[in-house]
Amino acid sequence: MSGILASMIDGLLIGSVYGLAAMGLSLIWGVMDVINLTHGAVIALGMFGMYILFAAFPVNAYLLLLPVIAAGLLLGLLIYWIAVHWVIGRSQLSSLLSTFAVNMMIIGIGTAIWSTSPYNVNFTLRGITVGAYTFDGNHLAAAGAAVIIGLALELFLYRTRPGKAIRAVADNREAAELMGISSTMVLALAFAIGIALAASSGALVSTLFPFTILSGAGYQMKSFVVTVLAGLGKPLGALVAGVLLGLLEGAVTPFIAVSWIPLIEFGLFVVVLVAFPKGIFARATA
Amino acid sequence: MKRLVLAVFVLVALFVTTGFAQTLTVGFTVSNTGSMNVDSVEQLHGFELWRDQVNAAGGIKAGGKNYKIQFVSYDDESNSKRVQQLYSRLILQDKADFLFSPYSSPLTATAAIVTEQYEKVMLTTGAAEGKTYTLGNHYLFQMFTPGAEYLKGVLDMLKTKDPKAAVAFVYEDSSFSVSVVNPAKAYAQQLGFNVAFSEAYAPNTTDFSAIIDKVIASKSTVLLGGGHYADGSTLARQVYSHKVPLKMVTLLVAPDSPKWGELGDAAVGVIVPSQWEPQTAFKAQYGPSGADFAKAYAGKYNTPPSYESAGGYACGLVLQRAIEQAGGPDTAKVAAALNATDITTFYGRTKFSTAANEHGLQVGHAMVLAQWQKDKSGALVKQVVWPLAAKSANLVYPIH
Amino acid sequence: MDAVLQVEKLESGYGEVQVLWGISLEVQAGKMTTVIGANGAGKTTTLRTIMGSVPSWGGRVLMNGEDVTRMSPHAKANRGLVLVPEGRQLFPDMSVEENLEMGAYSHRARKRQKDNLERVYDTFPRLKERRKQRSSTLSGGEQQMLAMGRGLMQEPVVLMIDELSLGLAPVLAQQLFLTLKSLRKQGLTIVLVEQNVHLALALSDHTYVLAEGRVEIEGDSREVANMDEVRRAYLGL
Amino acid sequence: MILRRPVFWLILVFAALMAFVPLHANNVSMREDLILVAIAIILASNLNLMIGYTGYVNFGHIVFYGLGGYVGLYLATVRSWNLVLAALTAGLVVSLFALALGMGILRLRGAYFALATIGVLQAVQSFVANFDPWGRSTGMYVAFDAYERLGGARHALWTTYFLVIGVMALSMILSLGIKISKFGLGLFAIREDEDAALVLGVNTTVFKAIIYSVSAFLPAVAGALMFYKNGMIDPSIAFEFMLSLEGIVMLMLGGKGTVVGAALGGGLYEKLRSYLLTSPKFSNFQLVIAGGLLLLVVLFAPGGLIGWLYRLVPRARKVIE
Repeated sequence: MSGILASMIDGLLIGSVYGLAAMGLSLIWGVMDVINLTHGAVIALGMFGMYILFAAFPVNAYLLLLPVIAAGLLLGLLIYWIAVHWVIGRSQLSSLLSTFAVNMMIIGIGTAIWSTSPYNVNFTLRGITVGAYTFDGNHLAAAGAAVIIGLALELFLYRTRPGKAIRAVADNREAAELMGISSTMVLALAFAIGIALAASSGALVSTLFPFTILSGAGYQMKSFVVTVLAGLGKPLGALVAGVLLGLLEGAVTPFIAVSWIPLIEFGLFVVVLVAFPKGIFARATA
Repeated sequence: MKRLVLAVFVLVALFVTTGFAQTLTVGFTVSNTGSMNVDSVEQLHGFELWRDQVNAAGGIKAGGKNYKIQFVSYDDESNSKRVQQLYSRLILQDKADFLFSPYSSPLTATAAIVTEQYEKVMLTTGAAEGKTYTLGNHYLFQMFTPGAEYLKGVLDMLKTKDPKAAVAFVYEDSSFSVSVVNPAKAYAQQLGFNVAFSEAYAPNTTDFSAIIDKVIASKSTVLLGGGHYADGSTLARQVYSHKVPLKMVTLLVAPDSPKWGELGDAAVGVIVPSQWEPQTAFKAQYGPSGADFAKAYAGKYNTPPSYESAGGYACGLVLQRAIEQAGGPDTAKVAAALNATDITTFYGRTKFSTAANEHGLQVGHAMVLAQWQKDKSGALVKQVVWPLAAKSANLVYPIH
Repeated sequence: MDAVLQVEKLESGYGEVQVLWGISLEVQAGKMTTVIGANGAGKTTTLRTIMGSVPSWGGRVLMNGEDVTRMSPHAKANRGLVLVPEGRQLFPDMSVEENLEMGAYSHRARKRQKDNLERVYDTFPRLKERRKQRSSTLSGGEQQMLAMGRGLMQEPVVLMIDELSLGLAPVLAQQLFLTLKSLRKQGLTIVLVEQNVHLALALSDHTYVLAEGRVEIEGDSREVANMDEVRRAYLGL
Repeated sequence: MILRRPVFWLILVFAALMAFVPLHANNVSMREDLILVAIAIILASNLNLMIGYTGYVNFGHIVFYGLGGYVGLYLATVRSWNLVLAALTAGLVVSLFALALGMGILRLRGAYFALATIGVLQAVQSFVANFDPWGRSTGMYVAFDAYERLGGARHALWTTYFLVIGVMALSMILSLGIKISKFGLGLFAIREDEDAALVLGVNTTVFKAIIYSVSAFLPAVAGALMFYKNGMIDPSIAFEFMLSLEGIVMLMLGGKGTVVGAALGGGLYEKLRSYLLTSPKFSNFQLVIAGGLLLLVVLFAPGGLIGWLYRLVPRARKVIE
């Protein structure tokens, strides 16, 4: 097996986790026009959520995703009512700052509890070996879980009543109210789901890499890149864009030093933004 | 009336304590948060053990007086931004008599600009990079063997085992790791090794898949590098889970931490160049023996000491001896005593360079190599494998 | 006669600008009421304030005698107060059928969702042909049909339509008015804000003429149509 | 014109006090505290030109400070330039960079621009971390002989301090000058309604690019001075995203769009952070407290401290602005 193929598969696997993280950001952004700066902190909380749960119940770590998602929903509602509800309809800067304030508070509390030392979730699945290359079992499982969660969200949004209500509010908040949809409830729900997605991606990452309370920041950055590539409010697009970003990373790393990756990634990000402000995958809307 | 009694009591108490023992303040910053957190706190534990033991023994006895030690410290957040503010504060507001360095070379270099101005002695531990001591400091004294020496022993050892090994350098792009790896690369070539691969990764990297795929493609058989705890432990885990066919893995700093054992099977066989190990039985001319230190440390913190902890303790010990030799806390005299220091403690030999272009550089201390091995009961232990004279077990090569 | 919807001395505006200065209306069950007036007279604002999309500054809105002034739009929608807003306000990223489904979101409308969907498709066969298409790809007329269809899906007690014919070809507008007429015949209560005053007066039972945020003239549509000032100002006669 | 504004004289008095109080007391600890306050004021004031005046949120403002630090340090140490010359050159180079960059990314509006600035910050950081002449990610160190040229480290650091205070005063005066100029009116028009401004004949692209470039100059100069004082620079401290965000926090805290508000927010925030950090009781919770405070301001006092003051004492607006 060639090095580049192996590298691309590794990229694809991690890319799906980027995608899952970005889905949460994209959903919140698209539905409520809020750039959620608690995103990174929540990803970190997802990591520690998994850590705590796994320490208490050493079962298959991927089963523990369910309680993490449930806790994420509750946390999302809490953050919504503390910091987001009151600034809906105000300028974007307000929600940026209010979520950033919550971000600081989460990081502060997290630092007080766990310091900034690295933690691990000691759970290992057997990998698959092809020639000289072994694909980590956890990476395979995390990628699978990310895709399943992503598809579940897509089904939820397109096949269920509350899901459709979220899309309706995203499309036209005032018209949704006229249909009898309580936009407040829907915004709270969408925010909660976005937070739960971020937390679940953090939980997945925790099975792959060691983490600190500050680790979410890097994934938040990647989420921005992915969200912009995909276009706002396109959660499945975000998943696809995440996978593509991972593939791109995998495809270029055999040829250049990894330290150049951020330059390529963020350079691309800025260029794409300027050239296609609505995202590469955005369909033209009338 | 009551107030008067109280006031008199306080005055008497003050008089008594100052009469019997004076207090010396030692200031430093600790990375309570940020990327240096683990290493820095281990170093702090070394400082604290030394302070507690000194104070329990009635303080440092010098020039007929007793000096108790008190610490003042702040969180530097592993970031040099506030280091100068905090060291100024330590010197001017907290009236620190002596200083210990923050953890890591960049923070130390930044702090030194302030401490030099006030001609304050600062002993450094986790600041191994040699460059810091060539900037023109006069009051900076390094306890660690400089970075350039870290990997030389490993290459010497490898030469005896496998002169045809293909070596990969994978290291953190930080001043410390770069200062270690660049001379090591040159030395490897000098010894005739094939340097098959070399790449630096950004500090705080967590995903090493891409680099690992490249290491595999380069057909390297030996991996040298790493940086600090977070990245080193991650690299080791991923090398293990990707089943990279390596015969030897040597990483900087991280595997020395007692926490390394938590990595389980991924920890086995990994070698670390160490400033000090409990097994290295130096005959201490001053201070406790290695075994006593390790025992006291484990008793206080429930974990064996790492070399950062040992360095921290030794830092205090060397300062203590200099104060004793100087007959008091006068900075100029203590600095002179440090310049003249050439002593072997449980930590090994300590001698500072007095040459103008590298004043304070550590020139006496030598490193050992430790390897994580499974003992008969299957438990993970760290054994000294090099130099052969100091070994506590044989090197396991290849690992698998 | 019982009024389904009563509006008493309604006042509102945007920011610091007051637009409505005490509007009072009564909407009778099973009748069609039209609101006409020049641009900027406050017709749309009246509907939006009744609905609650624009908060009222004073006055009351009563539905079947119950004060609903302070209720949010969705709560009113759930009671059957339905607004087909100006500019259609569809869900552009959703298909035609999904748009209609959203109409049946409330509990009371959901029960009859299937029947209503059939009825809407019978009324507007064009929508059935295009039911899988994204609503943003429809033509203007089709979009207005969809907006009305969506309103009908809501099981309206009162159907308020803002600017039915705006921007439509005359033939299309005529067709929609005919639809409205038949709905009225089936007993639906309708409030219509309309620029095409001829058609509005011809179709409706009762008419309010607004000017500068106040009710200027009110009366039976035929009588209003015969008033000189109305003929001069709004019918161009 | 500007001389008739009371606040202009206020700024001068404030800067003079900042310069002479620690000198008079010969208190370096106070100086080190105040230099961070001055830097905070510089960052917040210049950020205000974008966020407060033009309505464009710049998340990557710190990139100018960091790049200025690099260019300045490179010139002052590797090339042995005079410090003032090196700092001014750094400011100029970075301003030109910002002008070119602004022409590109200022086509974006609102949140998209904000995101692009994050991208720029990350891309520049990554570039510098791979750039050999600037020491890659290990950065550059200042050898003591660089201070010798300014009469030894002690002297050099005082000189640097006065220069930073000067830059701080200039930042505030620049903010004031722009605010009362015709150019400033154009910016406010963009903030209120960019499309309308276009119709009214404001060449918004040029206006935006110019103010973006102007807002880069003094932070870059300050960066050059500050990292020289710091003795070393590396990409992680030069391009700290957190500091960029903190700049926005300072601005909101004080009151965006106002000269004094930006300075007040910058100064108070820095004071608060350093108090919390060194206080034994709060050092664990400094982020929680700072975050909680910000949340309260955003939710309940969107005009910041200054806005709150103006509501309390409406006359104050006349004196201060």
